[in-house]
Amino acid sequence: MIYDLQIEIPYLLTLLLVVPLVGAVATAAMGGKRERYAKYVAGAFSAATMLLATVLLFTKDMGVYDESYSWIESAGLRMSYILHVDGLSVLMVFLSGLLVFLVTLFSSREGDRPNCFFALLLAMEVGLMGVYMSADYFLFYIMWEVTLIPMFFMISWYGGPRRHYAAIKFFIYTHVASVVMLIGIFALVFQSASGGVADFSFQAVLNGQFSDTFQAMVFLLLFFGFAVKMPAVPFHTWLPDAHTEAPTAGSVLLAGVMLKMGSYGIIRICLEALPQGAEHWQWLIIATGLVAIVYGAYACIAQRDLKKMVAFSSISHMGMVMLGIGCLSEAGIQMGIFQMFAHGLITAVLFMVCGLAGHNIGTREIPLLGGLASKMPLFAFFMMFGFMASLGLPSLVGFWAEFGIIFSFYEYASSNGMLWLIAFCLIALLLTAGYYLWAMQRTLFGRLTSKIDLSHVHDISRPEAAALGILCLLIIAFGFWPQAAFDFIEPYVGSLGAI
Amino acid sequence: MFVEYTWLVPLLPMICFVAVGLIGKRTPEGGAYLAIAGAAASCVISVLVAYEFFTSAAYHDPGYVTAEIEWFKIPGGFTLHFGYYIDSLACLMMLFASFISTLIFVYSKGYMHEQGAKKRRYYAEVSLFLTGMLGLAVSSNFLEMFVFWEIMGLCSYLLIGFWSFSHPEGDDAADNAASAAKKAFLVTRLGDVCLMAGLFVVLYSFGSLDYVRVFDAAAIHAVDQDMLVLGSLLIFGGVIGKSAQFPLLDWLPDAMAGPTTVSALIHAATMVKAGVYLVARCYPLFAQASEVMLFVGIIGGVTAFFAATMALNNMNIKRVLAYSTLSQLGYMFLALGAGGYLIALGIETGDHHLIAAGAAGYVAGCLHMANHAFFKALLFLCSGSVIHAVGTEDMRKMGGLHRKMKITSVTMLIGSLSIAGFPFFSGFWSKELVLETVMHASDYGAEGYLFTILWLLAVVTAFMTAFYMFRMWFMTFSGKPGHASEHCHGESPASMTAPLAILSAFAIGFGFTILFGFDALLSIGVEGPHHQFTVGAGEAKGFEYLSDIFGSAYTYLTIALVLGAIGIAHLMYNKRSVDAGRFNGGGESFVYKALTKRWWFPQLYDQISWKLGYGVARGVDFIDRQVVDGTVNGLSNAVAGGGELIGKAQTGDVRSYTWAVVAGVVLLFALMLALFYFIGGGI
Amino acid sequence: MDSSIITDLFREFTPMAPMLVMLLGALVMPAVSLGYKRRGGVAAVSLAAIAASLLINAVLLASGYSGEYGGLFGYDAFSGLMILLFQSVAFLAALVSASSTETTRLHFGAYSSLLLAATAGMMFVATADDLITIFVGVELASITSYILAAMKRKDPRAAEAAVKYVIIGGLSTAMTVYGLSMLYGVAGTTSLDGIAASLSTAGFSWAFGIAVVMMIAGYGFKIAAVPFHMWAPDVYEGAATPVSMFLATGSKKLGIVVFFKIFLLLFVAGSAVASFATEEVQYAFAIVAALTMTIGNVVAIAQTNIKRMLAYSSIAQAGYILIVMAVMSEYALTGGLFHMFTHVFMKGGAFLIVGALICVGVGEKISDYRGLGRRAPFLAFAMLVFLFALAGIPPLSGFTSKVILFSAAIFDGDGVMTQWIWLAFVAVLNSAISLYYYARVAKAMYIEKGESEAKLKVPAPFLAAIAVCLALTVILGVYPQLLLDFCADAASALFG
Amino acid sequence: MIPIEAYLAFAAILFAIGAYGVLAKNNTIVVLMCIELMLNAANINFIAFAAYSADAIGQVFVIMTITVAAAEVAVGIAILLNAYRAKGTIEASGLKSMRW
Repeated sequence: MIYDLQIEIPYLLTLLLVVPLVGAVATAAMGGKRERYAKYVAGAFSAATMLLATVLLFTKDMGVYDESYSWIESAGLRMSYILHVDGLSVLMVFLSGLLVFLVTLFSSREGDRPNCFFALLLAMEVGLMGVYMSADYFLFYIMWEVTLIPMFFMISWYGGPRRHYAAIKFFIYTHVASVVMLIGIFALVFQSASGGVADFSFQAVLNGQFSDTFQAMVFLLLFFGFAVKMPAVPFHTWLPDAHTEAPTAGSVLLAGVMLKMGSYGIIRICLEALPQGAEHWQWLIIATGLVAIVYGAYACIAQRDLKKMVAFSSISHMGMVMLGIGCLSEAGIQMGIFQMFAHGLITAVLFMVCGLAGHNIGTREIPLLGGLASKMPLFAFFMMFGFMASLGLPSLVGFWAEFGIIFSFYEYASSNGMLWLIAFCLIALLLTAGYYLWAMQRTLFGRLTSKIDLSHVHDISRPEAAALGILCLLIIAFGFWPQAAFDFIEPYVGSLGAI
Repeated sequence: MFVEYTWLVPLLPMICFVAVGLIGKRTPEGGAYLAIAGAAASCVISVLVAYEFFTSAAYHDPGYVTAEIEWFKIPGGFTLHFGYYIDSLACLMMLFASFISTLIFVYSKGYMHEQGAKKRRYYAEVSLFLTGMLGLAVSSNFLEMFVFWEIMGLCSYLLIGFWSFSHPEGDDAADNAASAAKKAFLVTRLGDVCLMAGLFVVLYSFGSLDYVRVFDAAAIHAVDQDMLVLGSLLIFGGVIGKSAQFPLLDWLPDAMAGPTTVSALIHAATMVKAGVYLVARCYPLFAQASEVMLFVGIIGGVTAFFAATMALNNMNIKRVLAYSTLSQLGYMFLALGAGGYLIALGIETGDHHLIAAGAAGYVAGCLHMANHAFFKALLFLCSGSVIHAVGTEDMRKMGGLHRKMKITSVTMLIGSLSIAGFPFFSGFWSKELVLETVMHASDYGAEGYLFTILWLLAVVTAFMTAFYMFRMWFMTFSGKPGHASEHCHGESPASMTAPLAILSAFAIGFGFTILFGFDALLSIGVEGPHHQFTVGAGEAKGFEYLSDIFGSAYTYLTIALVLGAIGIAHLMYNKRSVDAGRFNGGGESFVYKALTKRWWFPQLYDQISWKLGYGVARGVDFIDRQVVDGTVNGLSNAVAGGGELIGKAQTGDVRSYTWAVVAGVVLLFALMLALFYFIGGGI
Repeated sequence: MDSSIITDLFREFTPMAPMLVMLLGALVMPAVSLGYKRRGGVAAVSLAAIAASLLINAVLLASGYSGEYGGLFGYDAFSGLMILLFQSVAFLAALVSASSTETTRLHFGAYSSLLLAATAGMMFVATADDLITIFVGVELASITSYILAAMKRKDPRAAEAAVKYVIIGGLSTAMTVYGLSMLYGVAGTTSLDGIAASLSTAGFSWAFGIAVVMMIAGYGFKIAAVPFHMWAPDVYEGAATPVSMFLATGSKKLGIVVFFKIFLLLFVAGSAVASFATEEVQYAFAIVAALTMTIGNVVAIAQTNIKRMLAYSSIAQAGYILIVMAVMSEYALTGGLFHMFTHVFMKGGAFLIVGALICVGVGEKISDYRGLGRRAPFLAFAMLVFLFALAGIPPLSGFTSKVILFSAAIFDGDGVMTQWIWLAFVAVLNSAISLYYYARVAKAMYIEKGESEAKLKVPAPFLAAIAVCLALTVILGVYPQLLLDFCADAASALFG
Repeated sequence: MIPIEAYLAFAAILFAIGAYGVLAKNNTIVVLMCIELMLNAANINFIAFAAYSADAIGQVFVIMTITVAAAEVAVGIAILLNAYRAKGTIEASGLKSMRW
């Protein structure tokens, strides 16, 4: 294991929460005349967080890490401050740290109240890190909701013309889902209570005994909560709106790591705590995944807004994650997790590129664009790279995930005599190539558009190119050596085993 | 000692790709020398590897040599590897791909000289393209092969769309190129998706994708035969896409939108050959079932015929060549299909002779692939030379170029003779072998009669091939100069003509290798449930082929047809004593229209993709906006509207409040009564 | 802690000590107002009275004192905690009243006196062990608050609000008394313990059913439970904002305390008897709770006046607390008590901000709050926190208390699933709906641009009160244990 | 002896009459008077129960109620006066500036 460097930093996980939190406060304080320097402060803190998150990869036991303190113990409740990182979360933590740093770098041109902007980014990072690291339902839920608020403000302050509608819709819709999930969490925690004490820690719930009916019922509650976040069709409509209106940085984080909270939750909570429930509803998970894959791909074709198209593609690709999980096999779950990571990297590139289109050209309407490759070669390169990675070009990271997921699904379908279901995946792969290529044909290639004024259009700036470049390198690196990620995921999936 | 360095073969072009991409701007000719050096080095290593493989007795026993490292694992006991697998087929591919590519790169230096800053992109992309092909050739397993397969797909997309923006000939041409590139990628993607499904079948059935583990008698026995057929057909689906076979043949003519050198690469050395390679590679799987091979043969025969018809009246010099490629690829599949059919029957019945006859088909297919690589590269480069000189692709504007471009015209004539199957040119040998195998196949099995039909199609195709090739040659080089020809300033530079000369030599001579042991080198293990046999097995038939070919009356028939076709072309387009318009009803006849409209394939594709793609997408989008999102918005509006409605009850008049209180009390009473009734705990 | 100082001083009156101090303050207040020309002095004295009372209560509560007086009043962990709640409300109200431009200037002494008296009334109810003391305490609080509602300068809306308040209040009193008379008739005694004892042998009767319905209606008015809620938006809108705050956070809790006292005591004590219709009453409460929270939230969406919106939100919050009455478990009561406290600070804080802004000329319309994020950053931020806390966004106090309250609807303390899970669903969905109108205010404050950009400077007492609320809203969210143990003790004290 | 049901019925009727007045009357002073009627209905109940069970507490309660009622009416009338001064009317229909 090339990663096993045995680095140890005390309170590493807590630091991952505290550093961005302090950063958020410090950045927010850079108001008024100092706001020019806000980005440097934010950059420093996000870089520090990213470094810590990277260090986590090199710690003992492949990133498995624990911190635990008692928090509330009263009225028959026990909530604890437990942070835990394992193979499932370590990549997500790394991804969160990476993407926040990169969007900070990417957004360095932000001129409207930059202190608030970057503070919101860092605040979001706190929530994201918290979700992926907490091992206590109370803490988990808190962090889960904490991510909403910065995103709400991010969209409503820095968003597009329909930002109010989109922000409120995002906020309410996902909140409704969370509260339903909360009920599921209550059910889990209190059902597993022993000795009159309801312990909110993951471990306590794992020790609980649940009947099959209970598992099936509670699974649905939790699954709904997570499915909205992912988002699964038909609970997805908040996403295209949120993405279309959100600023680039917001979209990147939303698609890159926030959607993964849903799939993370399904694995971490639904599968770990409710294995029988998962088995009972396996058809539902698979159906949801399949529908999302095909529906999302089809919806992409009809979109005129580049960003909305990418948003729908996220739905399709997260459907892949769902499908992988739905196989309930080690391979499926491992590849699902890998797809979460892969999609995080790729979609970040896509949203950055779409954001650049909106920012540099002034419109993201595909019919208005055309021939941009001659005007903005670097932009064209990154866009093409992102699209190719997203449509699953072999040797890039997305392909392995999709290959693995569809193969696991093949195993499932084959052993259940439903091989024809594979056709849906294959159709979706084709459609994916279709909408990306069509979009490229209409935006990058062909005649240079005369529908918009291109005289002030300039290519990508250095920080933006740097952010995109780093992502592209990672996409290639993990594409050539997916085992580097599998090394983390495998032990976790192995421990999940029983399914 | 060289075989261990096989991995350098695809790696060197890869390094060139990176190097050209990063520093190409700073080197002369935008990285041309780097790319040429990379390709040449690959070629040299290929030669060394092949030499060692063919000469060293150590490799003869299993017929292959492989080495691999663990790449990654999929839980459930699936380990995927990365490595090389060298056998005679891989050597053949590796050799002609790297060799021809080197020549094409050299040629490009002259051809692309005026492209300025775009050169860097060009050389980077062709290097990557070559990586794809060489990697594909030496891959040790299906998945690795698939990776290179797709890299090649990407490169073809990029190169076909090389002029998809700021096209020197204007915006329409750019739009065209963009559309062609998309079409090429999407159609091949359709095949790739099938191929991927095939890989799933293989991986699931065999538990591995490594060639050594899949092409193993014991493993093949253990697998469910239905799944084997399914997997084979799906893999062949990928081939249909990549090699532009019927019915996915439409993208290749459009792909002419790229630079001519790219066409040469795609048609001769790489891309479309990958399909043929894959079928040849998967022979052990395919040949387990005669229906699979029959299918391969039918697709090949039909493609050969259809593509040839479309070339008959085309006026674009590159498109004619493109159709000829399709047609020749059809021959290859026909040969492989017929040979495989015989082998499959042989395996079923245990008849050694059938297997030996089938082996001839395999050899014929591979030989035709190699021959075609040389003469098609030659033809495309010649046409490039012409286009370079006259600045148009329309043959009607050419003519009389023979005097101005001597080398080009002669080499092109050699290429045309070779492809037409003129006796003793290399194309002749392989084509005759193909026809012979097909003829042979028609004698066996329940579906043998189908091969009779295919044979007829193939012979007619041979006739048409000779006709349209010479039509093209005459229209271009003989007769009166067209008005584009007048701009011609003479022969192309040496960097372009030198590769032409080298390729002509191969176009003439490579076919003779069949007499000197080509069939012996090309051996492949085919194993079946009842019988195991190794084709080739190192025993060359050598000059027996001469008696085989010239001992058959059919050979003379085809020779006569070819000569006749050349004669007709001469009369119609050189002497102009026969008016070509007589045969097409002045452009009004059904057949003529069908040919110009490419048998309506493009319209069909457009309609299907539009309806199934965009049409459905619009429906989904409508549902998404109106139904799914409509429900969400409707719910929220209902809540807000309900709030307003209930709020209206608050009239401000205190009496309405007292009413509410009293009504509340009454309702509470009613509620309590109801509860008592339903719960029944009470009084 | 040792409570001997207080027990020595008050001897057998110790259970009533905090109220007595408060009452004393109320009585001397008119005299004090003669001495001070300015409101500040009067306010200081009333604050001192409240502080003294608070101190006494704190000592008693912390020392775990319990005692009773003549079977009429009893001090235990529950009543101590509730007294603390009422005192906190009174403290916040008294702190800001003097600096508010809405409250009366001329009659400030009377105003302060009434405020203290109303608080004293509430505190009496918290300790009351007898129907008579409950009744008198409630009326003391009610009648004084009618007047408080009317005491607003230059606003005819206050006069109108007071009329509505007094009429609906009177009607409710009549119903309550009628119900109490029935209860008395059934049980033959007014002592709560006595009633419980006699009912557990007598079982259920029609007369008792009438009593239950009448009491739900009568005290439902105090809580503003649907459909007895309609006065609340008008009164909260019309009254001076400090008074609105006092009513929304204090007076409402009074009704709930009565519910806890009477119903929990009766039904939990009586549920041992098979014929006792506990389940029916629980269902009735569950339906009332569901209606209350739903209608409160849904109508709040349609409001444009922020005080009315907060009023409806208070109605909804009362609905959440009524879950306790449906579930009737000790764990639920713990959650309910905790939520009552968190509600004081988050809703109180929100009202205080509205009041503070009125003082500096910002209107009551939500649209008047546009651009507040720049004009008054602290107030806007505090408002955001309060509203998000009300919506139940973690890690604020509203979330933590809702977690306990709602989970109580799903499970009783022993981890057995209850039949009230549907109520929890209604509650969480409502909680989500409520986010809509809270977010609208947030949007107005932070996202929309206002006409004016001028910075706002609000009176210092308001700032202090808001800061206290803000601090407690956050602290009780992240470290609920601070109060949760007391709530658990109080719940077990009530359940005995 | 008159059965207790008679008292209770009388009180109920009285209560209903009061409630009717509260619901129907536009003049808020009349409404206040009707509320008094309802309170007195409750008082009758108390007295009746007290008498039949020979328990003095009921009578104590009645005294309390009467006191409270007096206070409430006093306050009520004052509030109405205040309203009259502010709005020029004490009709319920005239006091509806706050609604919805």
